[in-house]
Amino acid sequence: MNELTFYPLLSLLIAIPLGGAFLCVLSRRSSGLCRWLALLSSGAVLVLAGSLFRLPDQTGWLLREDYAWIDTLGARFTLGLDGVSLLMVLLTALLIVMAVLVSWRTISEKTALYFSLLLALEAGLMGVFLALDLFLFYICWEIMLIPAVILIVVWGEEGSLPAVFKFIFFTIGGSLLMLLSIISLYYLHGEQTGVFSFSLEALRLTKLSGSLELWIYLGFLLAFAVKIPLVPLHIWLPDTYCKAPTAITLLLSGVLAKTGIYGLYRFAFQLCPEAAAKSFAWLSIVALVTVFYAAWTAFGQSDIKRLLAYSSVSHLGFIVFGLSVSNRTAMEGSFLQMFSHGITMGAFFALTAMIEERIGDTRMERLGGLWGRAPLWSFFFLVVALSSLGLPGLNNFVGEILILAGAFQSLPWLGAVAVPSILLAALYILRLVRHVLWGVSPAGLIWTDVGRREIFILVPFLILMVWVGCWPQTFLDPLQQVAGLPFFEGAVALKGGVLP
Amino acid sequence: MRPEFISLIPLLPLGGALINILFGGRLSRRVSTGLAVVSVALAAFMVVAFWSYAAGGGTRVELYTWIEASGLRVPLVLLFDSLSASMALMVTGVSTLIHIYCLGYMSREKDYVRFFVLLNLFVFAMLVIVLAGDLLVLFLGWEGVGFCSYALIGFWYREGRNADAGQKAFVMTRAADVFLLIAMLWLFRIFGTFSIPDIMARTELIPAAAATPLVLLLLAGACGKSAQFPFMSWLPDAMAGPTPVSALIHAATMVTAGVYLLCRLFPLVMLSAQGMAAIALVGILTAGYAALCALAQDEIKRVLAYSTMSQVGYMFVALGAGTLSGAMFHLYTHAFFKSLLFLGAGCIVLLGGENNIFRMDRAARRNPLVFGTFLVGSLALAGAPLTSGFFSKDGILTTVFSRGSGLYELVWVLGSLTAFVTALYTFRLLYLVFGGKEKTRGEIPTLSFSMAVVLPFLAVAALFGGVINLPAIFGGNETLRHFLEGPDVIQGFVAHREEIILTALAVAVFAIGWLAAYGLFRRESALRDNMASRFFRSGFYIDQLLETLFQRPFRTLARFWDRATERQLFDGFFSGLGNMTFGGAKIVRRMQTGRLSTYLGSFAWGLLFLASFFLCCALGG
Amino acid sequence: MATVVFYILAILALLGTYLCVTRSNPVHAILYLVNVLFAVALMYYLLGAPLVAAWEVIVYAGAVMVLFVFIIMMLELTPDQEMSRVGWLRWGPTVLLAMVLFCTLVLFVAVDPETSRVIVDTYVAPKAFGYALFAKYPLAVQVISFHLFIAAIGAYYLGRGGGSRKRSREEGDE
Amino acid sequence: MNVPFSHLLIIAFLLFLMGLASILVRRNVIRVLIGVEIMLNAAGLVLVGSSALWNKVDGQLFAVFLMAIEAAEVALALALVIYLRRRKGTLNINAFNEMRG
Repeated sequence: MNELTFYPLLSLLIAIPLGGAFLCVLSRRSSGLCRWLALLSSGAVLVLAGSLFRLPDQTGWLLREDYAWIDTLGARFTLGLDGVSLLMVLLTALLIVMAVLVSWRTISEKTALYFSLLLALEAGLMGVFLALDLFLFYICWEIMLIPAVILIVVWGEEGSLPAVFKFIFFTIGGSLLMLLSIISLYYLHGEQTGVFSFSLEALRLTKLSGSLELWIYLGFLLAFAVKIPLVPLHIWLPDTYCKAPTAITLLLSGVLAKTGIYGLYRFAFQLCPEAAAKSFAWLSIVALVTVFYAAWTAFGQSDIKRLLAYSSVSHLGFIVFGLSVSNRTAMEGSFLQMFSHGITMGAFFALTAMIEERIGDTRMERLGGLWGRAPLWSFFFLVVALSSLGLPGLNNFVGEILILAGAFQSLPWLGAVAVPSILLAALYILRLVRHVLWGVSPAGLIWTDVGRREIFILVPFLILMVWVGCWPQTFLDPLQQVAGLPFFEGAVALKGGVLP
Repeated sequence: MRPEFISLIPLLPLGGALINILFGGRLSRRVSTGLAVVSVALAAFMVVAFWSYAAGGGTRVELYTWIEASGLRVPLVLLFDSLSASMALMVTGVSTLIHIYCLGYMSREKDYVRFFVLLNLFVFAMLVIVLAGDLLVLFLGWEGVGFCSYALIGFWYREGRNADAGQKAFVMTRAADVFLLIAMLWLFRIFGTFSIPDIMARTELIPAAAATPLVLLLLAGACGKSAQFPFMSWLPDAMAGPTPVSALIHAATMVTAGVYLLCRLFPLVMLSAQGMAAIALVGILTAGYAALCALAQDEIKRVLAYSTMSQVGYMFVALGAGTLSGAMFHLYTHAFFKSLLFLGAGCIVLLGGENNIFRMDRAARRNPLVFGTFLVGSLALAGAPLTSGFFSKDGILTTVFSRGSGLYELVWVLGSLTAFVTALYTFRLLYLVFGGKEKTRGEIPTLSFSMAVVLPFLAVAALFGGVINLPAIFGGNETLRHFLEGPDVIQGFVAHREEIILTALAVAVFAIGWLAAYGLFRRESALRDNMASRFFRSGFYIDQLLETLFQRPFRTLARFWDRATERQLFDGFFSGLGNMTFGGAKIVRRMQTGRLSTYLGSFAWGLLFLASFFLCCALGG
Repeated sequence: MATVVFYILAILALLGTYLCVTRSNPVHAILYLVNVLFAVALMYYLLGAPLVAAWEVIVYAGAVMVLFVFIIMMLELTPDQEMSRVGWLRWGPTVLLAMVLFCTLVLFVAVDPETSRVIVDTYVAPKAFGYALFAKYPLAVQVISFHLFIAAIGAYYLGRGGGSRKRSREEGDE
Repeated sequence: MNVPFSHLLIIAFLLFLMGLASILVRRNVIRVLIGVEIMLNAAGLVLVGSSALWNKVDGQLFAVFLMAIEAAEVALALALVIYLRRRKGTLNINAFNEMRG
């Protein structure tokens, strides 16, 4: 540990956005001030998150904080940062800044509320990615939902209410099951040891019978599978993505979906390792079904937001696939891919937001031939599209190849089945590019190229894409030693052997 | 010079592209295009300068670690050996000439920055393929050329057809890449590394049962980029791009990437006799198919596209027959004469004002440079004796003949027949383009200097390119074969007398082809539309077949998923749940009459129920 | 002697209740009810609860019933004749409930010997009563007084016309 | 005094029953309230009786509590009666059905 741990950096990650949100509410008279406040506080979080970059020590934790909280329940305010959460924290911080910038001009009503909710959402997300206490985790998990729902309902497109109902129904349903699992673990652990605690480390030691562990695992799994989402629990997603304001869609796909995967790895797998190991075969198949089904459905879409929604589902399925083949390489690939996917989707939805800002619509038939109108915008769009279809040298390729290589090590047949997903991705992405960039613009399309603020949004994305694509080591190194992984070493029993 | 500077060979074009991306709009046209040309020319120069490093086992340059995770390390490593050096020299040399040609060809184009950026990027990616010492690095270049060809084919994007053609090329090659990727991952599973030299040094680790599927997977991957059966139909459509692009991508370099890949992994390919037979079979089928299709095309570029496909098929045949040097020899000669033909075709189209060979103006024959160089290229393509194409093609057929077994005899017969058809369609093209009546048209545009200047260079290469691997009976010593030190597997031995007979046969085939063309196509009227010609022109209706077999079902299913499963099944299920809840609520709410008497009454009923329950309990207990 | 008085009071109470329930004139009903309350108060007294009996008279007969009469007079209630139109749905539970309760009672009396015990003469002095009230149930006293207080506020609010202002606003909306 | 506790129970039972009948059958709010009063009195009778039976003061205390609560209830209920009468012009309980679902 070094001297930095002296300061409560992790708590600051949660406290700064909360403070920013509070200040935004206080200064609700001036919307300009609110914007700058939101930008400043989210920027401060980003700087702080960037400063956390370092290599892990022996325990696997980069930083850890532990404070007394609710003693009567045994809940503590425990935060921990390892390589995975570092990437997620960085991604969250980055995308929130981008979301603030994206909604800089589009949000003109109730500005203060909007930005303070955005910052509150950031605080919740940080809590989810840092919490090592299940009580704290659950609280943050639910808190995250509230700003998201309000943001969608108030600033979303007309008729967003049914979509939001679906969103709430699914998410709450899932998280209630998780609550059940958490509580039963809590009681079982308390009964066994006499110490009632929500701490992840303590609960991991709970002895569970096979079927009980399976039920508890299923509770976690369903909650996270809804959030990710895996087919067929994805029904809430397309409508929600379409109706939400695009800055929120950016966050939904870029970060909120990752909370599911993160929770899967951090809590579900680690609390119920045996049940998880048993479930991997099924989970990987479900993930593959998600990959192919969503990609295929994406091909049939005519609305950009909807297409991207399905594409996001497909890519997320691929990440889950990487987690569920029980191979270290694939897992590191999945973690990196979580980060890359966030960047790609963030950039994609930022570009979509620009479309919406210009023509107030995201249907593909309204667009076309944009390369001639706005070469710069089109250039960014093309690069992001290429990143999304996994062009080597850009971000998504690295994670994908790690996942595939790992999958081939442990489950070669399944790995081979996963490969054609790169073709499907190319199909729908190229279709999108064809409709947006090439061809002739429909009559009456008015389009201005990107302005300074928009370049400021897009360039960091571009830099990160190339960075991750060409020098992924920066992001892979913190993953070399990830906290709490030993169970995986046992699960990789399928290693060795060759295809017939 | 330090060997690390070998990395400059691909990096120079990349640098040129990056500078043009960032500042292209601000620089003057002369500077920006000059930069593009110079960077490629410098790369060519670097290849020559580093030539000595290719000797022996070659030089391996590791730049930095690209990806490192537990259990996987991919260094960005370049391999500069005889194979890659000679290929790199060809790529950079031909690219330089084509870049110069483009200066003139694109002089009216407003969007020249994008064009040259993509061209440079393409050269970069191609050089990465060539120089890659690691399969993933190779894949980086592999996908890179895929993207560049996509963007270049659809360069004139306003025309939907062009964009579609680019998309088709990307998608079809990517479909093949799936197989390549599987093969690569499989190799990784066996060897624990993607490094090409490491894998090639230890091919004995590959289990016997895995060799054939691996080779077949690699073959499928190679077929995509090289437009071989069954992934060939993108190539004719790709002619939608600017002509120099066709010359660069679809003749000289990218389509040969598949051949190069198989050459690079030749020690692996040799492990499987069935695999090699499959390669030869795919090659000869494509060669014959494409030659037949070329016979009936009515656009000059499509003829050339099909002929490219056919010639690449020959290279596959060579690989299948086990001669790496033969394949590479034909690759080089083909690169020379086919880029010459495409660049010449660019001039002809410019002069004739029309792509269609029946409707175009025959003005090109009055331009001796264009006529002469195009003639040279055509002769080399048709395999006229002593041209480069003659030696390389004949070498391949001789090797095939020497293999002897039943399958290869069949391949040899088909190959000779294809050579005949090649001569036939080449002379058909010549007669139609340069023969016939000249339509009077106003002013004929003049060719710019940069366009004209490259043709003689390529013509010389096409004519005398044979010297790089002159067979012994012509007094040569097969320089290329010795240089490549390739692990050729020529099992049979061809007697000197047989070789002379075979050579004579090749000459005869060329002559018969010419005569037949003279008889058939001298007059335009001989070309009437019939069912066979329609069949050939459409490429055996392969596109329609693909449309019916794959594209339409795919689209229909995509729509089905969207409409039926997504909206009706899943959404319907959940809105059904919602409706059920509402319906239930409607029934239950009737109980809330709002009247006090109802509530009191039900209160009494409840009390009654409870009391009777306890009474029963008491009576029972 | 006391026993006889008790039974007479019981009969009076039952008779009074019957008349109170069946009379259609509300004023008559209230007057019968006052009788009942007096009878019950005397029964309390006989059962050794003089203080409760006193309060029964004061609070019920004195305050509550007066309130009833006052309201009835103020609202000028007319006798109602709606008894005949009562359906089985409303009579049914009453009758059934009566039967079930009766069965329960019979069962209870038959099974539990405690019920057949005779109530002996007891007497709780007001002083003892007060001690018990404030020593044993101080919280209950507090809660109930608070309850009364709130009821007073509520009654004041409703009586002052708090509801009618609301009504006039509603009408204005329409 | 020589009264078995069972007799007291029977008397209370009959009172309660008549109060219940009044509640269920009558439609006039005032009559319903009167029914409630009768039922409460029946309950009080049992409380005081049991207090005497077991010679404990608690029953009486609860009877007093009952009385106090009941007084509060009547005060509010009658105020509501006036209010409702003003609103609807009737005291028929079936006229008040604003809470209909």
